[in-house]
Amino acid sequence: MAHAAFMESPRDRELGAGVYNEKLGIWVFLGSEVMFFTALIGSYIILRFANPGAFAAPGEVLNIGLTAVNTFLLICSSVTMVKAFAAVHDGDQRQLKLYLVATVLMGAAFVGVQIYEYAHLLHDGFGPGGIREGSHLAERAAAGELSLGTPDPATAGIYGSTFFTMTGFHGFHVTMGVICMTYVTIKAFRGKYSATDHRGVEVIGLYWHFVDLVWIILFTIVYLI
Amino acid sequence: MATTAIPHEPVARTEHQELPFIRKYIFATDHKIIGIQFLIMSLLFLFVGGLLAMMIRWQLGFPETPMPGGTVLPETMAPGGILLPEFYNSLVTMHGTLMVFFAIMPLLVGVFGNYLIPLKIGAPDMAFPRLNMWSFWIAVPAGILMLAGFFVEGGHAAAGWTAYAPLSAKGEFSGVFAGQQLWLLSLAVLGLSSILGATNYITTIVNLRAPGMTWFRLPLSIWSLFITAILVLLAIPILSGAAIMLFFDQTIGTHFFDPTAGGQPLLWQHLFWYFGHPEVYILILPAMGMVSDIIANGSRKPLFGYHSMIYALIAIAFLGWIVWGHHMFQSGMNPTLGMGFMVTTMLIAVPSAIKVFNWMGTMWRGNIRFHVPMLHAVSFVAMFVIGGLSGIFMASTPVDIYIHDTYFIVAHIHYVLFGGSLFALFGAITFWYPKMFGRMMNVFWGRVHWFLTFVFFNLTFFPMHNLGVGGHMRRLYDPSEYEFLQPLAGTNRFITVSALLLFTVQIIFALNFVISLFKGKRAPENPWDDNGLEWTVPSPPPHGNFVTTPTVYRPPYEFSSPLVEEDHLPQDRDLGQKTDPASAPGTG
Amino acid sequence: MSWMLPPSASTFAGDIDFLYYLILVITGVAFVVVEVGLIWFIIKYRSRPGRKAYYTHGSVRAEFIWTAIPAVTVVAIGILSAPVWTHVKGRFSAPADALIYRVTAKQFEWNFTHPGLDGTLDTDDDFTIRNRLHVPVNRPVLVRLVSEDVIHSFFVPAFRVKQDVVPGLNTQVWFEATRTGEFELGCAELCGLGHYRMRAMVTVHDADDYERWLASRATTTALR
Amino acid sequence: MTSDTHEIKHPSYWTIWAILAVLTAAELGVAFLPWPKRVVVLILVGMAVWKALLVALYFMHLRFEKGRMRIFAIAPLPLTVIIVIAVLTEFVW
Ligand code: HEA
Ligand code: HEA
Ligand code: CUA
Ligand SMILES: [Cu+2]
Repeated sequence: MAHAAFMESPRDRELGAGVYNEKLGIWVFLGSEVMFFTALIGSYIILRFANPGAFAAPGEVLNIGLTAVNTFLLICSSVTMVKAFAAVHDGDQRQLKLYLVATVLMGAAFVGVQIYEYAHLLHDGFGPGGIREGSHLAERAAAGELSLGTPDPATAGIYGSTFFTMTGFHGFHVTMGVICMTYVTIKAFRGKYSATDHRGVEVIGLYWHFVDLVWIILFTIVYLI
Repeated sequence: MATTAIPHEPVARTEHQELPFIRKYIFATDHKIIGIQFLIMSLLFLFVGGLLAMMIRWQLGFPETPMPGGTVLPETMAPGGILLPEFYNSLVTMHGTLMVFFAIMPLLVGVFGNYLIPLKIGAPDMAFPRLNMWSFWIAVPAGILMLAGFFVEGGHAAAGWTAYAPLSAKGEFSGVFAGQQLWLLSLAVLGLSSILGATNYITTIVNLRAPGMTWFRLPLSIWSLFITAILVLLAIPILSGAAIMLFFDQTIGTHFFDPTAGGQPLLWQHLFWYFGHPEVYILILPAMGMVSDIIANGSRKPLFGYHSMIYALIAIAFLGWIVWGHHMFQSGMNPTLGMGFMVTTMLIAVPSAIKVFNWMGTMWRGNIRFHVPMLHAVSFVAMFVIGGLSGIFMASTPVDIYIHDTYFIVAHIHYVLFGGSLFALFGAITFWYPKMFGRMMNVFWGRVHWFLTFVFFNLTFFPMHNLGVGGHMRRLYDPSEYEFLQPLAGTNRFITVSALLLFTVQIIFALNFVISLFKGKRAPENPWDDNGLEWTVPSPPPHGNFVTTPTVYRPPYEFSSPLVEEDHLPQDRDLGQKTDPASAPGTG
Repeated sequence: MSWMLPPSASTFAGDIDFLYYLILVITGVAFVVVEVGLIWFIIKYRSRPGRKAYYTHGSVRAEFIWTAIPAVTVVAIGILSAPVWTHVKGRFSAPADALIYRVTAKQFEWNFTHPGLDGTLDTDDDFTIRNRLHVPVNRPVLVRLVSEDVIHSFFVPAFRVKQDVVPGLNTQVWFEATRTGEFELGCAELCGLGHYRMRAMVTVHDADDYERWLASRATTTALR
Repeated sequence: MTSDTHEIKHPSYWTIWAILAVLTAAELGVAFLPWPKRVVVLILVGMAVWKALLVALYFMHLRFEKGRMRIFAIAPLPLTVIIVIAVLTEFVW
């Protein structure tokens, strides 16, 4: 019976789920992340249905071109991440380092672009409270150039609230990812990972792909719909 | 026999002593120390929460009468010893918050999750000991943030522990600014601590079980903690998300719950209760699990219907996700949805009934030993039933129209949370105290404490049902405002006196707890003749718990087994294939 | 201290009270079964020297019974509750001929807009009174609930009526008083520091008296 | 760690990456099509789910995990649906 083997090898005791602790742990943790984003995205969906006129048409307020580039960047960073994992799995230290550095850089660039985007939006008068009175955007809205805030302009506040909270928390997750990934990269340069032991790379990778996945959803529902 | 083969001075212990004090007791990574740290913290919060309850009770029993010692409170809270209405609201809010989030939840999940899981599944420690340390040291600042709210301008949060928006969303409505923000921040931080803890528990239980410890050989305490951890993992992030949105409404001007700018006050309620109902099961499931352990031990019988007990736990946890609307029947929620929630809520009575009757089944034809943990455990069953049955009234939507937001609800809360969770905790603390501290608690004073608590608990909370039936609203600073509540003033005073006595007799417990630490009789390895793996190691267990990884041969509740002379049969005792059909470490 | 509900004064109160007493009896039986059982077991099976407990892991049949009985019972309670709920709070439950009022709640007062002599809301003869509601007896009354600030809850114990008043969400509730007299109305949802004194009175008039009161009211409003 | 035998039938990560990039570009196009809003939204959500699935299945290796791990990963999803659907009925009734 399989159990004889199960009992004899002490290492096999770790095989309750068939995976090592760190990997199981990160998947469990991601379960809680799913619920966290459920609270944010779920609220967005609900508030959007409740205020159909409060959200601008795509491209009116948000800069889609810029964000599309940013999305592409994040997708690229996801593929470099998985390539880094594949590299260490095959014992290729050089490629591991290369791909990790690329991932870190692209992740950081994503955050940078997002900060730039925020600065612009705030400058135009779009903030977490909605559209600032007397701002450039407010003028355009008054001139009827925006489909935003119809029929009740007051409801437009919800647009800013949901936009900044959701993208902000995503950005926060990316930032945390970049920080952790930097740590992993440093460890990689010190040669701590090998073809047989590369748990850190896989764990940070899972987190990173998850954050990418959330962005895929956010990009569609926040910017394009 | 494998059980007794474990030496009393294992190697691990000497290694343990090499750790400097700060690593051993402050920034400890040993799950047992972390459990004890949680124990100290949450008992302190339990005490503070109880103190706040006494102030609440004083105001309700003797409105407009200066509270004894109340003059030490600043003018902004109680000028001349008379509580202000805004301070009363803070008291109620903080009583509920501290009890739920900082006393009962850490006691059940933080203390016993930490202490019991590795010991009972035969693991040397948690899967992530350092993460475990963080989960405690993140909870501490959360507690400090929460307490800090009492000292800020405008007073502490005063919108109830449920923090309904928009009262909680805008300072102009409540007069509370920083207090509410600290409240939200603290809960978000505490949430992180809970999530880290839950991640750890789940990973540990899945991956670190000793050989032979199959899923259906886990004690119910571990099963319940496992299911609770899943609930924590999935429910708490909802609260964190909602709390952050409310925090933003307060601070950076978002409008999530602000109806004047497109927000939805009911959205807060939905999010809060979507977390909140699983939360109340977080507060009862571990209690149920530990009570199962204690009742089987006290009755000297295998747990009646072990498998259905597990399925009932799972059913409660699952149904717990689809009943949240029963807190919102009168909120203006879609009434058809309300009907659906009524049905699911009713159904929860079924797995609860299975549990209650199986506990009774366990005692049936037993050989019941009334050690102090058993007294508390049986009280748990008796009291939980009252709380559960009062839940049926509220689950019936038409009846809830009348009793919603009355003292009937308050009675329900305390029967399930004090009569339920806290009695179970008294039982659990007395049961595992010898293991934790290597000393026995005093039995005589334990019995006295149990008896007086049982009596005064019922005298305090049972009449609250009658208040509720009389229409007495909750969160009511001064019931004498209403004419129809005047006749209930006597009952209110009676409750207050009982509550003061209830609080006073807790001193017996506190003293017994503290004095036994130093003066208690030395605890043997297995003072209750129990079967769990934790009783095969010294009290207190050394760092690393087990010298050699134990092997498990049988289910956890083999009391009075015909296979052996004694009336208990530890999980790790090898009887050899011939005599013991359950001997092979089988599949799970 | 009593398990009896206070006297009621609305048409559906009887149904609600019946459900309450029914559940009281059912849970009372469950309560007695469990508590008596516990006490009996405690005494009968207390540990005595030289005795061993009966070794059993359970009984499928017993468990089936005590699963099925509560299941049937709670489903029955649910089935009995549902029509009452729809009658009281259902979306289209308010009788068509109901007299419509508007209640505007704010910290910490109730403003009752009465439909006036013509019996319709939002006409010129409407008038608003603070903390006093006047309704005719034996006539369905629909109150539209509006909040200006936070959530309040419209609670008239004698009518067995409670409905939260949520800002931005126009809830409503109906009732039909069956007795004349004065009844207290309270706020049942924590709404701030004055929550405890957010109280009002409901006066139920008989039909003639209500007309008379309205007429006298009309002259005073006309003077204004 | 799971065994390496899966690696063989694994499509190239770059292929997945290319599909993701193309889908993103296509999304940009679809978003501005002059079709009824409902249709556009439906297509966009469909494409987003497709992309998300690609990431989860291939980059996060869910496709190659044991069944148990897959259950872990999808377990919370019903819960996300429950709350959204239930609260949405508030605006339909
Ligand atoms: C540990 C915590 C805990 C537990 C276990 C429960 C268990 C239950 N609760 Fe409770 N509840 C709270 C904590 C808890 N609750 C709190 C804190 C609040 C108030 C929050 C606030 O507003 O501040 C609340 C509020 C609350 C409400 C909202 C009331 C209102 O605000 O109007 C409702 C309504 O349905 C409810 C119902 C139930 C039901 C049906 C159960 C069931 O799970 C109970 C099932 C158990 C039994 C039924 C007993 C055993 C069964 C038998 C002996 C079989 C025979 C029985 C029958 C035939 C019926 N609870
Ligand atoms: C687990 C939860 C719990 C517990 C134990 C209690 C305990 C008590 N509660 Fe609790 N209560 C709640 C949870 C709890 N409460 C909640 C959630 C609410 C709703 C809040 C809201 O409306 O927002 C509430 C509301 C509430 C109200 C309603 C207020 C109102 O609506 O206006 C009242 C009024 O009487 C009250 C009274 C009491 C009393 C007298 C006790 C007594 O039992 C207290 C007795 C004292 C103790 C239990 C402490 C003893 C100390 C120790 C044992 C420590 C030992 C120390 C060492 C060893 C170091 N509570
Ligand atoms: Cu208004 Cu309470
Ligand atoms: Cu509930």
